[in-house]
Amino acid sequence: MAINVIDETVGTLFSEPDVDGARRWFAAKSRVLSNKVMTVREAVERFVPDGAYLASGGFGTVRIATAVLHEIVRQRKHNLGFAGHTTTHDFEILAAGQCFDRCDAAYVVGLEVRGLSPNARRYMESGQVQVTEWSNATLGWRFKAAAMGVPFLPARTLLGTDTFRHSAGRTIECPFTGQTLAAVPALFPDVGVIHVHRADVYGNAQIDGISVADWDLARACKRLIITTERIVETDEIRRNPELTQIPYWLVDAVCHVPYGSYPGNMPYVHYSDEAHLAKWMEAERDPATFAEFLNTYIYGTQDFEGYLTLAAGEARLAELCALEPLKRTPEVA
Amino acid sequence: MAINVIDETVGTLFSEPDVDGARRWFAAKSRVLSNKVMTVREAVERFVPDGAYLASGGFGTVRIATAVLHEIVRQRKHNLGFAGHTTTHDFEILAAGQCFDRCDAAYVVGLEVRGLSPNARRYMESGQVQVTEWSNATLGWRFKAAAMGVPFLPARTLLGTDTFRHSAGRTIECPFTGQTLAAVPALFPDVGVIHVHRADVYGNAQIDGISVADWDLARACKRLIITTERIVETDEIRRNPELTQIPYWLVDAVCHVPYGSYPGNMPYVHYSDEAHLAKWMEAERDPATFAEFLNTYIYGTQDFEGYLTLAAGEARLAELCALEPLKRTPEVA
Amino acid sequence: MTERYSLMELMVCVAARQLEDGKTAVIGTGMPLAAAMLAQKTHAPSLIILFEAGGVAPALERLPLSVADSYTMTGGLMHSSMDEIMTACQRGVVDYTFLGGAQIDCFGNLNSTMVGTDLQRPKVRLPGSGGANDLASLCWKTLIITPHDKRRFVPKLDFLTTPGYLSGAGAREAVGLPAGTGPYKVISTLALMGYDPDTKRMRVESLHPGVTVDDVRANTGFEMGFVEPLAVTAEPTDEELRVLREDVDPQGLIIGKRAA
Amino acid sequence: MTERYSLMELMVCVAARQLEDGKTAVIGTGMPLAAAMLAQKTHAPSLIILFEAGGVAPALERLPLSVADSYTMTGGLMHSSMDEIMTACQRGVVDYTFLGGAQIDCFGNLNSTMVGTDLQRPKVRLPGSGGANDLASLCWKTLIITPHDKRRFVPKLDFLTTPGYLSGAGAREAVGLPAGTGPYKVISTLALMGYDPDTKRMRVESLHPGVTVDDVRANTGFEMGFVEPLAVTAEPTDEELRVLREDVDPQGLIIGKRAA
Repeated sequence: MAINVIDETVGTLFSEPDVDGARRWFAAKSRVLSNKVMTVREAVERFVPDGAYLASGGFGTVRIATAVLHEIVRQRKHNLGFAGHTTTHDFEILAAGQCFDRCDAAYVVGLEVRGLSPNARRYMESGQVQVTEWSNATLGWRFKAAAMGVPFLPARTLLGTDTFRHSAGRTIECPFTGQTLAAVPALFPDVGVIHVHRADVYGNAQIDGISVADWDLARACKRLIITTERIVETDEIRRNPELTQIPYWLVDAVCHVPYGSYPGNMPYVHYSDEAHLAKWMEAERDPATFAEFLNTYIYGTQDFEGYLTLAAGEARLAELCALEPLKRTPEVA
Repeated sequence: MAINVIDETVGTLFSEPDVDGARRWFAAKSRVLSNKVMTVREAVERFVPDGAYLASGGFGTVRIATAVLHEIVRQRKHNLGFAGHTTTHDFEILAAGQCFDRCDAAYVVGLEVRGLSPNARRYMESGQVQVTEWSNATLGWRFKAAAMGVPFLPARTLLGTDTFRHSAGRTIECPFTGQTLAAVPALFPDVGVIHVHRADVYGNAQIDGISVADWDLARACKRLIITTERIVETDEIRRNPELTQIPYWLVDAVCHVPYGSYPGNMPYVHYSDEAHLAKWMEAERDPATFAEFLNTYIYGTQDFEGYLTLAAGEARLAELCALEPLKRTPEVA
Repeated sequence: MTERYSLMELMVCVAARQLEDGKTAVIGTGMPLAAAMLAQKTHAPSLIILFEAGGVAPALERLPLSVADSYTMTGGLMHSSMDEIMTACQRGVVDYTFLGGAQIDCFGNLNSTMVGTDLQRPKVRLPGSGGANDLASLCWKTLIITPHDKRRFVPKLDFLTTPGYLSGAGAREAVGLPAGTGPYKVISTLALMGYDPDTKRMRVESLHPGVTVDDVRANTGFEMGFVEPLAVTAEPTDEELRVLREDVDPQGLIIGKRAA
Repeated sequence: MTERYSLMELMVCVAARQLEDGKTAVIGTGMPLAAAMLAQKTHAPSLIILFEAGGVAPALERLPLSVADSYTMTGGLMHSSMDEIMTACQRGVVDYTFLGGAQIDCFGNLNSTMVGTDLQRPKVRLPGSGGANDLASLCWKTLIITPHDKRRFVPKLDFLTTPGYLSGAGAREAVGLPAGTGPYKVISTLALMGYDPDTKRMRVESLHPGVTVDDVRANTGFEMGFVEPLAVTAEPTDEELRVLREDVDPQGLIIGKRAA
């Protein structure tokens, strides 16, 4: 029987697992305690140059840094690389702006049970985006390899599939057991964006609830933009050090963005705005309608606050807070 | 110039990185929700057979499972393997009982600033213990490899040293960059012992403060004995899921042992009893004196409670609680 | 089909019965989660539900819309990460996973990446693996729930996203996937299927009430096996239906709304 | 030496001066930590102190007795793990580490494993690497603090536990250790030493007050280099001494108790 042992993969490696180069970068990055609060506009201007490789934290419609993603579209950033690690609404936003032209895809164009984004599909079917395939675990472990400072990690998944053939992984033989393993290369994004529950002005940041891949992502990125529901005193961070996921020396920008995951869900704060997410999907069916939609909501708004007012408004935000099932316990207040 | 490139290591691998064997073990391990509360004596009788490979959580004199270590000595367990991952007082106890005859050593015989254990040194110099050398990071990453279910992890440390030569690691060439890396094999201990702040009767366990290597250790061990300061309702675990480090299906025994890290430090509960630790070291200078010391404190006591009464007593425990600098905040009460 | 239950309800009930008590399962949203919740509320109260984004054993109040959303965490035992869940799978701790897919072949391999021939310019771009490749590689038993037609049950996948038995017996082990893992059951709109233990090819174990062998053949693009004697899928019990409608999916998100 | 300060106090002050502000350091207990605390309280208020067991940037109240004890966590920014600290080092985020050792050679290699020739039956068993091998492999700059005598400054180590420059220039990179890392300074009871940038051999940069070149030679088992012109180590300032005695180590755990 012919067995599908894949020794060569054909995917493009968009970012080299250059751990020594990354070490030099991290060595040069300032660890001085300084106030990094700035507007989202300034953060994107300073830290998201055209052509950069971008990674987005959270999980597609949950705890995403919507304000930064919008601003990337608003500033018409282009030729970005993008890590599609369970990207759903975040992918939809950047695809709307045609901001990226290469993508490491683990989960793209879909919005889970909500269906597929018509516009993101069109963009990915157009030939304008070069794609390399991964799985959620292996793309996450690429961040982990980077966070650990090693050029690759071994894994027991991907093997034998077209996903692997179209990845940029390799097979290796275990030096101890001789078994075949998949090796996935470290991924150091040029810039990452993560939305958190609270951060101080220096960038010490805490996340309530599951962290998805953000622990590793925060450590893998060369630059890191944090948006936060609340800016708090450092003392508040120090009172609950178990909750700290991101120490300040990883962070380049701290942006105060309440409801910053809207229309996504922000655990412990508000649930997702399914009506507005459906409105995006609906508008996307027709390109002309969608262009108008984007003109209204993104290009026509000054900033995320403008978008929030237009798309939701105070009453709707209050509803979404009421819909949130995780009530913040006094312990994490 | 002759450069010390070490291609062959001479250390003995005491435990194979057999990930498929470990998978079968974990598959067969029950995940039924059952009450696992038992005495330390019963836990050691059931889960620490002679010859087993043992790993001890915490950090030597901080959050160690003293009661289990004593009981292993008391039951005169022998021919154990032992993972010396920053083992200090825990090493001292097991060396006192001559319980192990092979050791993966990263940090042994010392008690940090307190000096070296005379008895542990004698035991390690006697030729009775076969030793393989590692560093703290690489021995920890051996647990991590096991926890991740992969047979090895790559690392950039150990290389070029006698520590590496006397390890059971290997050098490998990175499949992406071609650079030389150290590969460290997964370590699945037969049994692990970890002391925690609170656990429910099923074994869901929470640790306050740093976790050292216990997250990975708990996942690497085939059997896991938990000792806990408090047994709590599962609802208390569910109220602060950020603090949970060990889910119940990893756990085989839950033993209620207040002050279970004594004479070590239990962060947020009590500081270490330096006077009693010094008493151990002092008694160890002379083998006959030490034999008497052990007869009094370990072999002559029924259990850890007996030891605690003899060595400390209520007044001394109250003092140690008063000496503890981390006051439990209401958040983690 | 009678009016006592819908096809969706039948499928969820059949799916639920495949899940043993006291086991672990990484479950996605939609029908698989409805099945797992039904199992928990009937014969498998200690079934441990894990979500690939990091949620661990929540006291599920209702069906989440995302495998990361707040409902995957309500009353959870641990707020973990994708790495924690995926490494648990890799270590051998997770018994079941439950997947869907746009195309499936006779060995239970799945395509959820694209329709067409050129990945760089596909006819239809689909989401890709997500966690599916990992979960089907690493969990012990993979269940699939899917509509049954020739567009889905194909002789050859456009893209092999997620491993079933690959090219047949021994193929998973040969490429390095963990031994003893693989496809377990397929619950379709027509039947409950398993796999021949020797050839690892798919075969029908029971036909849903009213479905014939010819119906299955007419809607399957590859040669489907049939066990003998061939059973009829047991209908949902009244109790299963009550729990499903009242406790699992009262809003009808999965099973649809029922006429009053 | 005058009576104004002790040798221990001089060493701690010299060590503290090597640590730049706004940098990260993984520090062990004892003199290295006293030095780091002194640096924080004088010229380097933003020096970030990490402990290998997982403590991150505590507001240090006093000297811990263990690198994992409660004093490494008081007011800390994050309760992490050894993995977090060691991977940060491996990623290139940590500037300094500060070690001791039973033996040191001319390339700054350290032995803390054993005295003797047979690891399985050593003459003297020492603790082993602990985190030292990792920290000296992965942090950018390694500082060493040690008494200075021929038993410690040896021509050949009994066991190379922790890498300095190994066999000289280029050797670390050749074995795969991260480029640009290595020994930085040695603070001994006699002198402050650095390394020749070309040969990577140890050389004295300044002699402590009252110490001669011959004193160093007589107490060093290998050929020690000397920079020219050779400086005298600056004495502790009154302010350094005050902070050290009053704020860093009021109990005299490291610097000893002073006569009243």
